[in-house]
Amino acid sequence: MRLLWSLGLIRGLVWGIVGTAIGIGFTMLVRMALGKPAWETAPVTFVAAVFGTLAFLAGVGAFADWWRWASGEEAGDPPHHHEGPEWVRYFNFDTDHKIIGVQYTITSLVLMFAAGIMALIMRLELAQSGLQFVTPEQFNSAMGLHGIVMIGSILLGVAGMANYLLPLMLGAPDMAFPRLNALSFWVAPPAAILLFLSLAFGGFDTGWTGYPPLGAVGATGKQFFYLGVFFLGFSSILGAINFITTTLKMRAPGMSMFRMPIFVWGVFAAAWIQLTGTQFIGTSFLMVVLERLLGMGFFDPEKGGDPVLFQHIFWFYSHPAVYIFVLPGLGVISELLPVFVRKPLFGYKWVALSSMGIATVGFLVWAHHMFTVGLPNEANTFFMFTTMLVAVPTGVKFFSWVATMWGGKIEFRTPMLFLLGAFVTFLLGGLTGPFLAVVPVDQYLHDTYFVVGHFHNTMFGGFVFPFLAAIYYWFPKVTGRMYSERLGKVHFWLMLVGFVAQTGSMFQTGLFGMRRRIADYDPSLGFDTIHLIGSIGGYLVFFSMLIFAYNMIRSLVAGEKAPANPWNSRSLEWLLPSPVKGVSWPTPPVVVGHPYDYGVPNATFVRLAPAGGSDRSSQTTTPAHETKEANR
Amino acid sequence: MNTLEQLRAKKMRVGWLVGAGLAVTTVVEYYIAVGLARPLVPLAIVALIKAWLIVVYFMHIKQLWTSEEGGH
Amino acid sequence: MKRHSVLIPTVLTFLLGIPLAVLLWKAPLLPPNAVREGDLVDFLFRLIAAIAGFVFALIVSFVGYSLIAFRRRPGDTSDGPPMHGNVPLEVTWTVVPLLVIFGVGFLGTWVLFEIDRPKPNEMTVRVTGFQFAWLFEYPAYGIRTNELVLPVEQPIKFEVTATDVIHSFWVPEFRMKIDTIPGRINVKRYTPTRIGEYTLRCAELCGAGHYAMLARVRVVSGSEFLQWVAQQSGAQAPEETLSPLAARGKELSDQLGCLACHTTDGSPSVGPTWKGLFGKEEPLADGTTVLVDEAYLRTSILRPGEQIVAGYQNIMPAYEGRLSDEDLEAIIEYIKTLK
Amino acid sequence: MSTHVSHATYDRLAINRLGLWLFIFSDALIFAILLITRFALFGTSRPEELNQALGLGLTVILLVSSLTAYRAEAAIATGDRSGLLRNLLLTIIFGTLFLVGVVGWEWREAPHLGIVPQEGYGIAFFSMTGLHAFHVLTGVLLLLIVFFNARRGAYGPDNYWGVEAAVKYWHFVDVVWVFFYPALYLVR
Repeated sequence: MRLLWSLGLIRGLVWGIVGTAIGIGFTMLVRMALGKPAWETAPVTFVAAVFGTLAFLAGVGAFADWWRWASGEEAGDPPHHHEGPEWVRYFNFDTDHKIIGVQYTITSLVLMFAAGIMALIMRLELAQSGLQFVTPEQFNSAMGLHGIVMIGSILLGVAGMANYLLPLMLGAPDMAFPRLNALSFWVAPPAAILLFLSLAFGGFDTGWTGYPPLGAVGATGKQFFYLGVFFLGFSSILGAINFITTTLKMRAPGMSMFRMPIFVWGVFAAAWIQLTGTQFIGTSFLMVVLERLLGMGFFDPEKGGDPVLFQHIFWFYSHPAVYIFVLPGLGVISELLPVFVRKPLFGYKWVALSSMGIATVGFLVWAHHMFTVGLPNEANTFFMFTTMLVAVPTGVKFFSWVATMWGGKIEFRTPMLFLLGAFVTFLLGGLTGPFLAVVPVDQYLHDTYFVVGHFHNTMFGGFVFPFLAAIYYWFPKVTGRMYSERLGKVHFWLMLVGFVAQTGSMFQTGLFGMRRRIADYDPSLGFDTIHLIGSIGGYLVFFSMLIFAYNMIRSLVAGEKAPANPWNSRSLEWLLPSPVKGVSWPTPPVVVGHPYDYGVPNATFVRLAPAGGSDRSSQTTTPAHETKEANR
Repeated sequence: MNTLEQLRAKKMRVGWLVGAGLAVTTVVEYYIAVGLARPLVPLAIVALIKAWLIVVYFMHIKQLWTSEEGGH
Repeated sequence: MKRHSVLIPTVLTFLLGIPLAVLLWKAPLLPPNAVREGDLVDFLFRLIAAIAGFVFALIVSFVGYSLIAFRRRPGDTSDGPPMHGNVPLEVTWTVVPLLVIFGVGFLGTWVLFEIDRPKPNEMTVRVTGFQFAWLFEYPAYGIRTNELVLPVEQPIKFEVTATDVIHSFWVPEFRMKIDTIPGRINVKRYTPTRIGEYTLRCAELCGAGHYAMLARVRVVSGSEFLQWVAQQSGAQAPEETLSPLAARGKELSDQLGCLACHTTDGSPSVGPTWKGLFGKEEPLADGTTVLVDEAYLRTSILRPGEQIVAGYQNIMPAYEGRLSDEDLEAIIEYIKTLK
Repeated sequence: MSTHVSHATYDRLAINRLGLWLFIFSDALIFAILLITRFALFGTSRPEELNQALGLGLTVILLVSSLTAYRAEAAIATGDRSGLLRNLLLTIIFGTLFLVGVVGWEWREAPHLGIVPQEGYGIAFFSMTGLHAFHVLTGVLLLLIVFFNARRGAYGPDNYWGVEAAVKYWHFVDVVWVFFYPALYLVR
């Protein structure tokens, strides 16, 4: 019992429930004092949810240090030692970036499975025309939840990788703001709970975009959806502050911006979008909630509002959001490719700057989601050109990868296979993009399954495959054990085949006029067989993820001990013992070279030069030499 | 201590000057709104000037790229 | 270090890319086009498909060749040659895509303005979307219907709007879609060129019944259209047998879209038919049965979710607050007459 | 950046400042969205019935509070603890006055002038002043915390990040009003 209470998660849940109850009571009292009926589901549950979330955070202990500061005590540095069993830390408010990174990643995977189950429900229903298993409302709720929970999962996955790796790769002791970091993780669980709670209040039939006027009326479940997304966004913004500050201010001596590992560039570019863009979705959803609760008609034409305004605000974030997911994912590809090809990353600066380029152009393209809204054609044309412009920096990345592979010594370990999977799917996603960028063609393809196929390819190629590659690649770093190579390869091939089958069916049906977001389709369109194939593909993907889960859990317990640097990587994090104990870099290393000098004789990236003069350098293939400034 | 006193006096002087600037611009702003038929652009310019005064002199945005001032 | 020639993958690119581009140019990837404006859209689509096909072949050739030629041989633990970059190459693959993009972009712009250009002697049709049906108005003829009938080779100007939430007007064979937004009127132009029957599908998620928000579209010859107009104008006049209240109910149930889902001749549809409905015992989804009387009809119209007839989905919008009492009575009166 | 070999002692203050500025920048975007909404929905029109005297008065109060906040920071930076306390207290009083003026006075008056919070100009007016008032409230709370910590003698000329952060946040709230005041009361 004491052990249970020592888990922050349990404390948070108990406090959360108490907080919710207090919130309900408080709202009802206020309502009675104002002379209104005490119970009305929408406002009461809204206030209760906010109270519950804050109480959850308080219960976890997120505010403890700040409370100490506010009441005039010295809070001191966040502690880096811990009493009791190690695993307890993972369920507590802990400021160690490595713990937080793992917390994020595990939560991300759990959510990914939950959202995957929603996808299975949809694929089951779509396998055959006619309504067999669910009602249209249930289908729509499953669809919306699949979308938003996957987005949440991806955000957490990005944060997980970034948190674990940034200080290790930059040679920093921890993130810039460890407490804020822990807080931004702990906002996510209650947000996820709120999203799923929407099911208990009638679900939400708007899809993850939550467009008003549809979003402004109907079941209370929609409010939980909006609130959950708002909190997720909050978590994301706080995380971004940490990523940017850490990257700018906590680099090891000698590490200039252009000596940073390329993955850090991806996270850095994405963090700027998180910091600026996320306010837009948060505020747009807040405005819909205000419309629902107080009747403020921001988006109601009868009250002077405008439904199209919502779409502008919403997509100003929600298009760049795609790059929040994809840029770190592409960063993983650029980071791992040189390791498995044994060659320097081709055109490092171009690849690094293309991330910033994508992030910048990404803010100018939002209205390509609105080509059918009836904007003036001058505006449509502008957004058509800006949208296609994204292809240029993306192409630079792609061609650079091809050139990196050219002439190398490619080793087909599991992470490399996932990189190739990312290649194929991201290529398909990228090449289907221009169809949707050109206005007249988009006006045909908009809101069809072609779009669904397109973004699933970009998401899998830009995030899911790289994310899995990253998990396999850094699994030995995090756990000190190796995963099963054989199961990893089975996972990869099943997933690739299943995914291609599934999105292939999406492209095919979409071109022939299958609309998005429908529970049932006309049997006369002749889609039954191809949808069945797609459904089988979808189930295959899920099954392969079960193999992945088994592999991870089994290897964690019984995997063989990992060597110090299983991939012969030159990167900083492999200079530390696996798993890393305590403060990541109590003394920062000194960077003297370039991170990707594979095959360069005598190249040195960093020196670990504490007192004593026994330099350990990051040379991988050539024996340790007296250090020499790399000539680049 | 003497230098601290001098520094304080200097800082206070800057404060009064910026405060006076804000007062003047606010008056100007009000009369622009009263006097002009389409005051949008002048108002925007005045607002930007006011924001610039506060951000530069009150919020010390320069600390972000120079580390000399206020190194406490 | 052996220098590998780019000859093989280059040849492979053309061997693979050209047939693929031709295939994608020619393949019937879209449903048959039925409007004049669609020709341009299809041309653009095919052009992009061909370019994409070639680029696909390019990347796949080079990656595929690399995977085979540059795989690590057993026992080899050395690193590859340290190539750090090549500025002319980087500039090339920045500039060439940029040029392609501008080319496609200008074509796209031209097509966009071309298909939206007003044409002489257009016929205006007003479209209203609401949960979950469509209403079409022909101002020139004073007709309101739930079925869209269009004369072939006649330029049509659609003025679309919605009353409740956002919908989207889309006939796949007409290519372009346009959102119908409450408080706004959007315009889209089509010239049907192919006689036939099509389906209008709502393309913007609009609630539970979104998937079933369809309407029949017929493109007919000019003479047939005039015939239809004459017929409709006759049908609009209230039938003599109906009381004024029931006639008003008939008119309302047409305007409100009831008849999009409920038939009056006994044939099955999205919702239960109205023919012989009044006074009937209906089995409900929860296993009970209910006598269809005035009270039941009233609840079912105002709050449809409360009692669902077995075998049907709860997709009807609640009309509570949208119907006056008199209108509600008129509709019920009309249902009563359908014996 | 040169490769100087040293045990990097991170400049905590610079890190804190960057973090705070990033937060302020992000937060400012919420207000930018509301500003955009206001102009997108209503153009430059505004109702004639707004209480101009009250609007001007509130603006002056907030600007003066910014000056006192600046003086508080300048005082502690040069070791004047009593000046810090005095100016913090003044800032808190002005901030509270502003809150009372907006929520207690203007909001009660506005509906009588034909602005209902649910439609028309009221949508913009109440959401903008409401969100701003929420920030003023949090700013006052922060300043109160700092005030009580300062009374305990927590800050000195070498150690006043708490004061600096709260004061920066307060200035930010002021900057927002610099844009909101003309957008709500003055444009035509």
